[in-house]
Amino acid sequence: MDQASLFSLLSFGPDGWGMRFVEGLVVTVEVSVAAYCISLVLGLIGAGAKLSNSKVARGVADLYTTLVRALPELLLLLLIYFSGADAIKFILSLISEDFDDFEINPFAAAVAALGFIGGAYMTEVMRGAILSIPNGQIEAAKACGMSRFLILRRVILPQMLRYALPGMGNLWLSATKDSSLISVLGNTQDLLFMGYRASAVTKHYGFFYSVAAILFLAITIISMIVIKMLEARVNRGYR
Amino acid sequence: KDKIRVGISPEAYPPFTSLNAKNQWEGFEIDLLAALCKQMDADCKIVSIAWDGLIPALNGKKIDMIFNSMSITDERKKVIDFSDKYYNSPAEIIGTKDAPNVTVVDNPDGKGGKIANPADLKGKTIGVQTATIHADYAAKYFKDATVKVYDTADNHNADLVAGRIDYALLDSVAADDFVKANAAKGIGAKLIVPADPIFGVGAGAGLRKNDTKLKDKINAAIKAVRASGEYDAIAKKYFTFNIYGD
Amino acid sequence: MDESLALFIEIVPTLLAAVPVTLILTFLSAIIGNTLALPVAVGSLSPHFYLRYPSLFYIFVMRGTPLLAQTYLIYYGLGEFFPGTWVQKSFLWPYLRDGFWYAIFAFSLNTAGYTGEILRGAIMAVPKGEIEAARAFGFSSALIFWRVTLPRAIQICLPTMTGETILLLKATSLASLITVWEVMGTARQIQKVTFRVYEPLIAAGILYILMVFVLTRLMMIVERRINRHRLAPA
Amino acid sequence: MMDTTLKVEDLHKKFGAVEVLKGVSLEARTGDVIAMIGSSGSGKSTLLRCINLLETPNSGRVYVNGELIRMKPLHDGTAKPEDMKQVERIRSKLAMVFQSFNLWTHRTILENVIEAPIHVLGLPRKEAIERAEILLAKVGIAEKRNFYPNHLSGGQQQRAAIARALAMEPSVLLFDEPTSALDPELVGEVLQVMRKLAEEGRTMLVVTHEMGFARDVASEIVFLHKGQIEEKGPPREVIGSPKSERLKQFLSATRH
Amino acid sequence: MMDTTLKVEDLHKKFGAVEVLKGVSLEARTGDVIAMIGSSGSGKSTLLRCINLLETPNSGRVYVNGELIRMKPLHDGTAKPEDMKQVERIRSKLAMVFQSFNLWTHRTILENVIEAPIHVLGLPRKEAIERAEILLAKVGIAEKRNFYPNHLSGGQQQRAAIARALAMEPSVLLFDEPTSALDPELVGEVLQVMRKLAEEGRTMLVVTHEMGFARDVASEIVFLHKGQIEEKGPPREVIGSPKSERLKQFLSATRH
Ligand SMILES: Nc1ncnc2c1ncn2[C@@H]1O[C@H](COP(=O)(O)OP(=O)(O)OP(=O)(O)O)[C@@H](O)[C@H]1O
Ligand SMILES: Nc1ncnc2c1ncn2[C@@H]1O[C@H](COP(=O)(O)OP(=O)(O)OP(=O)(O)O)[C@@H](O)[C@H]1O
Ligand SMILES: [Mg+2]
Ligand SMILES: [Mg+2]
Repeated sequence: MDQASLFSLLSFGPDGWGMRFVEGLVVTVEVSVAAYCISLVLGLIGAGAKLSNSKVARGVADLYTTLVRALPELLLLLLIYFSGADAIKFILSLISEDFDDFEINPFAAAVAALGFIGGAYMTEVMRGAILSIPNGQIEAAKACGMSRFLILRRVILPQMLRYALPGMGNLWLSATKDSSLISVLGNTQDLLFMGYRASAVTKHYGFFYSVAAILFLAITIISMIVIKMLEARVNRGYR
Repeated sequence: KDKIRVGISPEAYPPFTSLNAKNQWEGFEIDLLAALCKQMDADCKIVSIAWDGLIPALNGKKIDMIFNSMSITDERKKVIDFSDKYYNSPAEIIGTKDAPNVTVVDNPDGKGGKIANPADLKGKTIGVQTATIHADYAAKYFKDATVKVYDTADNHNADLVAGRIDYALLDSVAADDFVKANAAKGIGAKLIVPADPIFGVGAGAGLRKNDTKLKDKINAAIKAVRASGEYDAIAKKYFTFNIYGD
Repeated sequence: MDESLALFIEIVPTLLAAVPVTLILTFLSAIIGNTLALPVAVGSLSPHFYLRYPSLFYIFVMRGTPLLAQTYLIYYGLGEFFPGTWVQKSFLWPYLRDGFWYAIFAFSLNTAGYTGEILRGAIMAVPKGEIEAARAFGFSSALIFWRVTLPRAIQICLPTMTGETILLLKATSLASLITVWEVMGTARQIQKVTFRVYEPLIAAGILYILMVFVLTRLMMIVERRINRHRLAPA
Repeated sequence: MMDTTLKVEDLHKKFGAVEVLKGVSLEARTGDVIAMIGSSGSGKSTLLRCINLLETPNSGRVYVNGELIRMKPLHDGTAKPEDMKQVERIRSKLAMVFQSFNLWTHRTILENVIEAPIHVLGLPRKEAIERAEILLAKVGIAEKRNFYPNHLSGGQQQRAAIARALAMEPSVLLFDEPTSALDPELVGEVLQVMRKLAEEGRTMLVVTHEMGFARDVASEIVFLHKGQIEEKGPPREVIGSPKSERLKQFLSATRH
Repeated sequence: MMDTTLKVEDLHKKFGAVEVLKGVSLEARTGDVIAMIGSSGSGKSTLLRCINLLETPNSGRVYVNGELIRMKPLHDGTAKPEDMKQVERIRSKLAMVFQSFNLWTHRTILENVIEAPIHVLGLPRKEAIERAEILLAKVGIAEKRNFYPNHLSGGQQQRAAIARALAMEPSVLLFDEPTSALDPELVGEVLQVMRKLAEEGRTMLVVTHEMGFARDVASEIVFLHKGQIEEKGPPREVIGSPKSERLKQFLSATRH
């Protein structure tokens, strides 16, 4: 098969895979953005808990990071989607009968599972970053009478970013790749999966894997530009 | 009209199932499924779920049936139910150009069956796909060969071309496609493996346990399309041999 | 329920047998990958464009493409070059046939990219004054790196690096793609044979928890050691 | 009791096994300027840090404006504040200049100064900036307002830290060697500023090695030695006729 | 020329558009103690940092022991050292005490002091430790040898930084306000140590606000003002009969 017909396979016409890859790209971006946002929130809470004085909070957070990071992603995803739905259904049925046909949306389940998993890694990234902030910076805020939340918002978060950005960037890029798990829940296929699908149908493995890889690289380029901009911002005043 | 949600993995398995660039399902099983549904007077909707999600989705009642070339085995019957077989293609050994053809010998169990000759494969490396009847067959009979287990048939095919393995044992339908495409690289058919109990009875539709209603209906439908000749008409579109087996 | 339990008992030995594979894959790749990460990180911060751009590009490609694709390309991609060449006759062939070394290769390269980025950030975050102090005493650049920058950078990024190692431990499951059957791959093999979805995953999960538990506790000890300056004196 | 702005009773602080403060008591009425002197490592910084609970004392009581900071003893012999809200409220009335400045490195000098007034006191931004600019001009670094701390000289950083503390208009000021990085000229100017604050009636606790300031401005001098108050009293007495041997020795050094 | 240990010629340094050093020249013969005074922000620290190339000067020459530190002008108007090996060799003869100490936080005080002697000078560990312990005792923090810097008081950190510099037995010592965090008693002691170093014939360049030290120990006083040397000469002349208006004003402040 010559070059031209290979690319015609990728056209946006009715027989081309172009549109499919665009769909895959959109799914990947949607799932990873949503999941990443959840993991940011969980990571912050987790890091806060791990650094808190409360033994209980530390224990729970420790359990969270150890268990969730250890368990296979697929297991968590299936548990949340299939058993989670049953559990919620059961709880709802105690309240009322109306929820009998309650269903978890596959998208929501995938996002919840991936966000939940990402949060465990994020917790550690943020914990490390917070520990790296010179103590005096936080003490100065305390001495002004700032509340814990205010210190978090005005001192810890901006300074932490300086230390956390590389790890957070890694997690974001991993998240874009993990979003392929969503195809397990049905009817939605991300970029990576679209790569398999197209290659298995056409038997042009190299070509379609490369297409998927190039699209991932495109996501990466954009991400890295954004990260670089953030990095320049959080490093103002340090050089 | 009954509604039946049928789970099929979008991981393509041509010529049985594949989801094409237009997001349309095509292949032997798709055509057969359409015929069966018409026979049952049911409204079938295909749900694409990656392999890992099919069984949980069936048991979680997100789908009612799996129609995805699932080989019927006793082990699997403990978990889900199967319809009667709707096809049973033979296994085939293919190999590189340096690898000699494989002969057939009597099965040493003395029950009168024939098997691929293990002596021919002695010291060779043979690739199979994990968790298939082919893997079971290789494990049972090719004790003197190195059996290398792959994630997918595509992968052992790629390694066959690379020369990392000498033979591969796989479904004859997939084997024929592959041999045709790679004849130039010296890949050739070496043996159509004789039938054996390990190969089981063939592929059936996966059903929830105790869903006897649907099971009865689908079994009846399979019988009907076989009898009416519709099955053969569909099969002829895809295969040059008897895909149903005997 | 009983059936589940029976299956559990049946598969645990099989999975246990695969634990060494997972551990060796993780351990070797972590060592090689983290070692490679050093030159990558240092290169990416170099003032010389001919060191900086290749390093940044390396980080970009490794983080930018799925590990799956990398593994696949390294194993099957190289495979495309083999047919009928001298390679098949060479003494290296036994290794080149074996997916194991490709897996180590792919995972190490990938780890070097991810850890390289983390180290790069951590190195940038080392307080300038401490590096200047070393400079002022006539430390050579290499000495500054080994005695001040690197220890301080590792202090800064250790928790993140532990996370990356756990990610690596789990990413080793991709080795099954190239015929190296480690814990997760074996569990999925069992899944496909038995059609039982949860039991093999849970059994594998338990083994992973044990491995991760040991790993994180070890890292905690390391972390506590290198963070002594934060603790109250004995 | 009513006009006792700051009162410290029997404060103890241990680091590990080492007792750094061994029962310190102190009282400052409104408008008092207490100069704390003492050799390096005697616990001066630790005492200031215990007063606004940056270190939690192992035992003892601190009153600010007559209000006791409530503490809860823990099993391991340490204590912790009972009500963080209370602590935060009190801290906003206690401004501190740190020995190592601790300016926020991610904010410019101006941002450092307006940060707490806006977010803790709730001052409108415009007003905070006005106030900040006056203060920055007062300590002579108005033209550096948009610099980041890392780009300032030592003395400039110290002055920024002083401006940051003053911007809170606190009722009690805790100064930890506020002139250590300044040249003699600036020392004079900053002490002038502090003198004015004293006249305005603000209470101050100043760790200092400037005997001139201690003599001229302080209403009381406290000599801390090995975690205990060895001697205290009006400047004239303490400097003029020290009683303890240690203090005599310490003071003799300042004159050579 | 032979016994000129340190010579600085026409040094210029810009930060962005701001010229902080505007042509500074300086010469110190072996055993000289130069005291540098000047107001905050006048460029004192920057000058020290340019001498050992922590900041690269935009132009100018630095000689150490008669050896020129070779510089390469760049297109953008800055310069960079031509031979890093040379710079490192020269730096190992120039020890520095930083205004902000810059102790290595991941090493104990003892480790801070032995680090450079072992790894730069190649001293055997045992010997380095012996030397370090003597120095730590000399500055009075021997009992803190196994503490990490974060657990020391300001004055203790400063003394550790001094010990660290002395451990290099350098031929030129650059001190940036080495007594700023010390109490008067310790100031006396540390100045005593420095006086002894001067007698041993070591060359020193000391940024200081201690006029007493400048007067008694310095062989020359340099008054830096806005990036230029406004006046220099023997202490008696400079302090006794200052010529420039700026210096007169500056000195008057030290006496009030
Ligand atoms: N976090 C800590 N852990 C252990 N010891 C500490 C800690 N902080 C201070 N110390 C010790 O407590 C003692 C008192 O320290 P502090 O900082 O209060 O002294 P200081 O009077 O302020 O001295 P200086 O004038 O040098 O600043 C010192 O010996 C110091 O080593
Ligand atoms: N990295 C930098 N970027 C921009 N400006 C700087 C930087 N470092 C110093 N400056 C400016 O250069 C001037 C001189 O600073 P320097 O630190 O040399 O002063 P100094 O004489 O040591 O003062 P002090 O006695 O307060 O320490 C100051 O105005 C300072 O703001
Ligand atoms: Mg102090
Ligand atoms: Mg300075």
